Amino acid sequence: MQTSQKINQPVVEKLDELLAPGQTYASVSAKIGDIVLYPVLKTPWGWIGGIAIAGLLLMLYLYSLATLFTVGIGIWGINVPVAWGFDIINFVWWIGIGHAGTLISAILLLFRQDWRTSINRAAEAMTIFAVACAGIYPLVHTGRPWLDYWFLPYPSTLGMWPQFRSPLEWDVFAISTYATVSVLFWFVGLIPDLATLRDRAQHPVAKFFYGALSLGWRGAAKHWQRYEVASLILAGLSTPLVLSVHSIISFDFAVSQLPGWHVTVFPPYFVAGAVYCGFAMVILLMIPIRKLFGLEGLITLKHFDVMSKVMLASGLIVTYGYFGEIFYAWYSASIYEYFLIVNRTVGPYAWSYWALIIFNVLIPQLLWFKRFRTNLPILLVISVAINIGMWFERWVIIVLSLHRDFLPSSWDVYNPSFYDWATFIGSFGLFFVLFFLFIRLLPMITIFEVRDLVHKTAHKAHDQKGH
Amino acid sequence: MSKETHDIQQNSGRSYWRSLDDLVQSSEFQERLAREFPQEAAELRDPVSRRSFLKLMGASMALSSLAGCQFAIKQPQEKIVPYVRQPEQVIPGRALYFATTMAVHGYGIGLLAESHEGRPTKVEGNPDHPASNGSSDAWIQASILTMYDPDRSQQIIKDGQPSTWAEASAALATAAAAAGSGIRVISEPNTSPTLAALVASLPAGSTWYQYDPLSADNTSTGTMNAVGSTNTIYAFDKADVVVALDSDFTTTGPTALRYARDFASKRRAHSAKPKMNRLYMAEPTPTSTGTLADHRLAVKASAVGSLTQAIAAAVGVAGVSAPSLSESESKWVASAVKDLQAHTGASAVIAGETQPAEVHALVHAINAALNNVGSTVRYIDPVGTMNTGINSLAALVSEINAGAVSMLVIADTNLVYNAPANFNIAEIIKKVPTVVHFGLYQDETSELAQWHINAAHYLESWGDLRAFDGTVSVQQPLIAPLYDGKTLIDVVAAMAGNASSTHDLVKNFWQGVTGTDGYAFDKNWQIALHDGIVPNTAAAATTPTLATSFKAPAATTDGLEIVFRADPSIRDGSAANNGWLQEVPKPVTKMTWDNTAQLSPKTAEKLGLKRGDIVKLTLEGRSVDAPVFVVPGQSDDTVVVHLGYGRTKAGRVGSSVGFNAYAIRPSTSLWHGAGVEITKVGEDYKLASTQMHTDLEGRDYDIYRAKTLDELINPHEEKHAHHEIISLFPEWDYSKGYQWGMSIDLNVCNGCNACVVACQAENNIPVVGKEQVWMGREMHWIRIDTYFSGDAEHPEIYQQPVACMQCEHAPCEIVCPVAATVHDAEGINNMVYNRCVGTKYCSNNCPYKVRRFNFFQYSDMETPSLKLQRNPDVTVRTRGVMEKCNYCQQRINEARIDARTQGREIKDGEVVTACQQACPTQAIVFGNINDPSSKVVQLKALEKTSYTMLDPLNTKPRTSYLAKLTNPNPELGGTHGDA
Amino acid sequence: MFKRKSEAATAAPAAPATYGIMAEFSDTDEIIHAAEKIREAGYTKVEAYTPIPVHGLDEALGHKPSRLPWLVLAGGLTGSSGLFAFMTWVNVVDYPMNIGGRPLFSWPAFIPITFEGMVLFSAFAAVFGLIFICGLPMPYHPVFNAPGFERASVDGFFLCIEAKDPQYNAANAKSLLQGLGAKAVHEFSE
Amino acid sequence: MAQVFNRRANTIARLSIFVGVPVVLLILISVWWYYTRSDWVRDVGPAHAVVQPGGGFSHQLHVGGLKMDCRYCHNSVEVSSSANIPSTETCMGCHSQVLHESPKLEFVRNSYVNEEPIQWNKVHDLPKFVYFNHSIHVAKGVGCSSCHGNIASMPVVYKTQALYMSWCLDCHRAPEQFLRPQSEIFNTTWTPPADQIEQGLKLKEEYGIRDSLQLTNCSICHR
Repeated sequence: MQTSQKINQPVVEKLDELLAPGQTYASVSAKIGDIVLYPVLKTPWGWIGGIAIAGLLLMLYLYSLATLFTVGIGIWGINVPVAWGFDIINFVWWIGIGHAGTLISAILLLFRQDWRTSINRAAEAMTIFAVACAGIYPLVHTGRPWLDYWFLPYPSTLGMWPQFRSPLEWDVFAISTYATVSVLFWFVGLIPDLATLRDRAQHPVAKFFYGALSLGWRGAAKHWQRYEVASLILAGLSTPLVLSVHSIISFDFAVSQLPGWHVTVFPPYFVAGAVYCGFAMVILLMIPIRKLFGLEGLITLKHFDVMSKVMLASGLIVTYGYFGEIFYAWYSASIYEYFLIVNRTVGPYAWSYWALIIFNVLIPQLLWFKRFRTNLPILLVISVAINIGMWFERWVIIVLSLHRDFLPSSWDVYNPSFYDWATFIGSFGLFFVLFFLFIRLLPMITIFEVRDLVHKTAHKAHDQKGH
Repeated sequence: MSKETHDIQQNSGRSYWRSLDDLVQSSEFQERLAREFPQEAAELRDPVSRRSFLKLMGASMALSSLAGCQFAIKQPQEKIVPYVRQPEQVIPGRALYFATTMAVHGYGIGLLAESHEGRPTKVEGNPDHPASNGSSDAWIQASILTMYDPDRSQQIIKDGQPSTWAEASAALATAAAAAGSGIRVISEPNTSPTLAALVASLPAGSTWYQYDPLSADNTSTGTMNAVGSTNTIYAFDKADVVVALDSDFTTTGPTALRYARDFASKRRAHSAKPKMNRLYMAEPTPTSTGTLADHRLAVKASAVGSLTQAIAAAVGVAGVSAPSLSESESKWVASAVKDLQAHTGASAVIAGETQPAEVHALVHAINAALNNVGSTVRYIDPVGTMNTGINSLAALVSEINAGAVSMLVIADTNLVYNAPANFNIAEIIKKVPTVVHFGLYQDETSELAQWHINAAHYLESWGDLRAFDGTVSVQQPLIAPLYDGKTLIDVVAAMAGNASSTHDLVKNFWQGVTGTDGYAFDKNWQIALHDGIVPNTAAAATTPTLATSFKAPAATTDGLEIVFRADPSIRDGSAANNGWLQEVPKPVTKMTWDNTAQLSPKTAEKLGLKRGDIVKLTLEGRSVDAPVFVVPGQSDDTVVVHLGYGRTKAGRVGSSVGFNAYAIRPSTSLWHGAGVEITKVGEDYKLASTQMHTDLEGRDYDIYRAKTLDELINPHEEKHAHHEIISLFPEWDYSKGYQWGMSIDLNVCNGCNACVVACQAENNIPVVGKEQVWMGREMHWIRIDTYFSGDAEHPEIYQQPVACMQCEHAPCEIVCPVAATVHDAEGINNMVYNRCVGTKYCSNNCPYKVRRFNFFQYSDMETPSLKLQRNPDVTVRTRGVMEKCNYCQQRINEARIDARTQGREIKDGEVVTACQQACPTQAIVFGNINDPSSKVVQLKALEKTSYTMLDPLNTKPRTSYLAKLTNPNPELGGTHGDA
Repeated sequence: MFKRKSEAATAAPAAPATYGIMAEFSDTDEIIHAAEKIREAGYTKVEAYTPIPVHGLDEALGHKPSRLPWLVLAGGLTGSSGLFAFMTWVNVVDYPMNIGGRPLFSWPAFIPITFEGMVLFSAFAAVFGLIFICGLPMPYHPVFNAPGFERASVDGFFLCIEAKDPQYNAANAKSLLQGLGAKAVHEFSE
Repeated sequence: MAQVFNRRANTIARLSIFVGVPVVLLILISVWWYYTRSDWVRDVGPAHAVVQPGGGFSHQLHVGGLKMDCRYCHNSVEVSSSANIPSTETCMGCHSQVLHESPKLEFVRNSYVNEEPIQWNKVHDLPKFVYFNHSIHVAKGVGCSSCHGNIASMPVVYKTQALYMSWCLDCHRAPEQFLRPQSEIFNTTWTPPADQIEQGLKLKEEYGIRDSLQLTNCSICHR
């Protein structure tokens, strides 16, 4: 009795709280659940407008892919020597964005970071959709996409198998595994919330929909115990997985022998970069959503503050990588490595290298100051800058290494074509259509974990107050 | 549906060809080809717009069914169409080779043509023929494509209406009879004895003019003035010192193949005591031969005269005074002369056909003074007509103006396009009552003729030609004329009222000459056909007497000078519709699909022009717009333009490509002249050059090694200590069986492109068009990289053929996810097109960037005649697959299978790659590196010069290079001209 | 355990029998305390239903720790060893090829895929193992009949003594539960 | 609280997950398997005999009955990649005397007179990127019937092999299973002896056939 009353009365207000004061089990469940459950006709205009625009972009995406299939890969700007362009740049960029989600939900779970609770669901969703956008690129960047199934090890009448020494083949396994595990992990996390929705829903259709998805979860103590074991295991699996995925993608380059690709530091440096722009994207998504659905109570400044710190840290690792590359170029005493840096800094594409330095190294230094970390408009700008910067990083790695490699005779330039841009911009359509559907149909914050947070906060407050 | 149409749709690939014999003779098929006609000119060059969206959809489906029936539920039923009567030599699936002859500037080059079930697919040089020695060049290699060109004229036309040979021949006879002495025939130069005899049989007074816009008139006139009516033949295999005065003797003219071979033979420094000849070259713009020079002097074309005069004076030619020369020029002349005099009897001075007659006259005197005559310079009775240039055209024009011409037959020469601009030839031709045009194409000139008679390609024709040394070789057809084309012999015979076939005419003529017939003749006839040459027909040697006085050549002109030159690829423009020649990167500039106004860096700077600017060139009041291209090593104050472009009626490929330099080429300055004005009218012209960067960036040792002969003989210590690179993995065992390898001698490669086009013909390499080349998507499996080293004014110019290196540690293979490129047991890096998915990863990881990708459906799968040309032993690649050189795998397999069915080993030299076979200087050697006796092993063993490209990467290439060597004159020091 | 539930689910009895008695508590401490007491009172067939995982509750109810980790380990081993063996077989036995001069058995190149296989199969084992062990999916369950049970997924902490319990007696159970501070106690049928 | 689902839902849910999903997968896989390997899709077997123009030509009659040697018509099989389809002339070689008025042979005579080739239907049709060479196989002890079956017993020829790449590889990996002495190459009814492997290995030695690492190279068949 005592405690229950304590819970229902407001606990003492503290700065940078993870929860606005006065939250109860019921209030948070209602707050988050209602976003999904209230009637179709009451859907906010912001959401409708958003998905409409995204839908248009998706059309553009489908159009450019259709052209790609029928006319040929030549509609892109690629050539020899620059045989990879926007396709692989955007593939790596999207995959990178995905990583923040897994990191938040898995690694922070292992580290028992409470602040993950109100953002991990959306971040995981972002992961899955980003991986979808990324995964499409390697499939369509081939000259004969209708034969992509040759990447899979299946018993064919040809008696042929894939070539398991190729980093691209590693990608096939890494990305498919990553996508699968992310979806499973996400679904497991959803089960108790779906049950909540089932129990709160009024409309029979909603009840049926969420009821079926929740598999009949009823919160039995034994289930909870198994459930927590499973989540821990999945977190334990996802953590090395997420590290391996971007490492393997970095192998696409590191395993080759091109100056600027053949770099041993790539795996950690790619992973850090992925986290870097992943968090930027989370912030980018959270700031408007928080406004749109009035979630200030659940996603507080504290969240943004902590995420900014993570960005700053990973940003510094990336910066270290940039200086590392310059150092190797000098230390290797290889004319090719040396020329690579010269070409990056003063070559025809120098502007992109310096853009990378500005967006990825200089601007994020603002995050040292709390007043920028907690100033959402500025944080929004910084996040955009970081996403652009990380895109330029992939551009620099891929295009600047390819366009001037060993034989000066084969040096050439790369100009992205209309279809390069259309496919890239279109992929945002796919991403946001999925994301808008997600926030309308599924709880974008893990309800049961927030309830748990309410409980913890209450008890902390209680312990501090009492006796 | 006609059978042929049916065949073409039902059958693709090899089974289809079996029906060829029937196809080519059937009129329906010819109509089908005829129907291939009008389409947008740009389209053929632009594969994207070539097919409509839906058609592409279809194409990709079709191709996927090719790629292992992925989409088709079941394989479609195919037909096999065997012969009705099988010719006895023909064995389906095996190629036959026939000797024939091609005319270059009218002189015969002996060839062997490869024939698959009756369709020629490739031509090679005839080893027994003096003019080819088994080599060929890009022009010869590409001639096969011209034969299958769907844009060729396919019927006889009278006043714009289709007609027949029956009508035409009748009309010709009557017209000729009516014209009587008013008959004039103007043709490209032609040395056919049969034709000459036939022309002689025309009514008295009728004359045969020969006109060639690139004619060597100057040479013959100069020779005439100096030593009388004779032909000059150089023996460069005996010359230790060669002075070339604006003479690109290794790539131009009917003697080029022979001269290249002879010259190269003196340039190989493989022996323990290496010796090399020394080449002094003075020329206005870098040529293939110029890149071989030890001392290359870039001078204005008009300055070459003074140089010659100076040499003449120095070697003591009577009555020649030394002109005043610039410091660098006199230095060059002095040391050249010293060298020449040190090698009297073993030196040669040669002048280019572009230099005025006076220069040639002096050259004869110089050679005489150095008593090279008889050793390195030989004189023979004249072969062919002396006068085949501007003079003969001028004569014809004056005759027409005088109204003496009532019937004009214009044969194989496109006067309206290539006559000097000031002749206004079109108007003149209109004055002739009866004009008959005879040629492969309906071109600019045919429009003016009442009659157009479509010519047969040389591979479709009987005939006979004489080589530069007079040797006669018979031209025998490889295939019945695809479009019922006629030969010039037919036309002239018809005019003479002689209706017998070309074959009979030629055969009868020689029966007459030899005075034999029946078995005796037939036997020799068969031998001549088989060997490709008629024995003992070489012209007799003469010992002419040298003139006593010589005119001094004109002095160097001041100011900007315009220089007209034949285009290195499409020459006079007659082959402008040949995609292979349009797309092959020109030596030095690497330009494709365009000609340019070439300027030296200094001059460009002076005029404030840069690459890609568009300028208006005005000469004698006529002007053209041309894009600027800056060429290091070109003489200052010189603008070089190449002839052969700007055709208006060449066909879908060649029309409206480049600008027409003939339009400003006056008869007064055919090759170079002063008074050209140049004004900028635009900029940013799209120049499709295949090489953007020509500086080695200090990577010489890894990429292109050059040393002097002296450094080779007594090497000072190597600044790049060669350290052994170890591999973490155990090495694969290549010690057994055939292990193929290649050695390329950079020292004799002049970048003539013969290998590039030969490879294109052998391996069904598609033409992609200017737009795609501009995007960096050219498809050539072997390319010639050009580098400039030293200062931009007097650079050394390096030419380096690069094809797949067949690395033993192939970086491309490990990164392919589907094992589409793997190594075979003989050390070749296989590229399996039908397995390729097209990730392009292999290309990214290839340090040599020799892989080529089909970004679109580049190979034309639709035009029937083009399909006929394809090599049936090589897969025609589809959209989306990678491709690259595979050491002519098909030739290796054929040799291996033959050897194994006969239970023997492959002999060294039995497998010859297409590039190796074509190479005029034999720079490419291929063979089994496990056979210690093979030539390639001996070359790879030359550790002082033999190296592999980028060896720090430890890719272990199977192709190695022999370093470039120069033999500079110590007096001039340095390693390049003027240094 | 699973078996019994499935019976409950599939074989529908004629008349709705009593399933058990359900008591609602308002927070974690109460329910843990209550669970301990009821166990002391000798009840065995007891289960709690809570909106959040309550630590210590399953010990209080005497649940044994899960066997899930072993399942996952098995999955992981199958995945990794299976894929590594497969790649070795393809490259060494089935179709040996000279790829860039590397040895047939170039095991370092096989590691990434081996690892991914391990993760994939472990994850499958974890998720489907969880669903299986929990006897899900079970959209119908008698406890949903309990009045106010919809709050079990929001803010209600429920404790249920099942009728199968040998010493089950509605009256005693009810008084016991109310004594433990339950807000509401209801008997409910299957 | 009211139940959202009735009791039967449990069964349905479990069935669909633990039975439905596997069954669907199984069906899909077996459909694919049938599609890629069935005789139907590859036209293998008597059911898919390919009728030729004129309808009448019978290998059974010519080879089985008249005991004609394969090489009489397919005369380049020992020297060329292509075994050669006989020209009309070859047919007329006999049929200008034999059955020279038979209406069934009208189309042959027409072809001969009108110079119109007969369009036979292809039975064994390899993709265009496969470069099979008859001469080397015949020279190294691979008999006709190993790939073409017992032609002598076929009134109308049909495929006895599906000609998968993996099928080619079977022999290129272990030729000894199929090799036969030179005398038996054109014997359409040849059956392997009991000790085929032993014999085969001897022949492999004798013919000097290379090992599988060479014979399974891509470049052996693809260019």
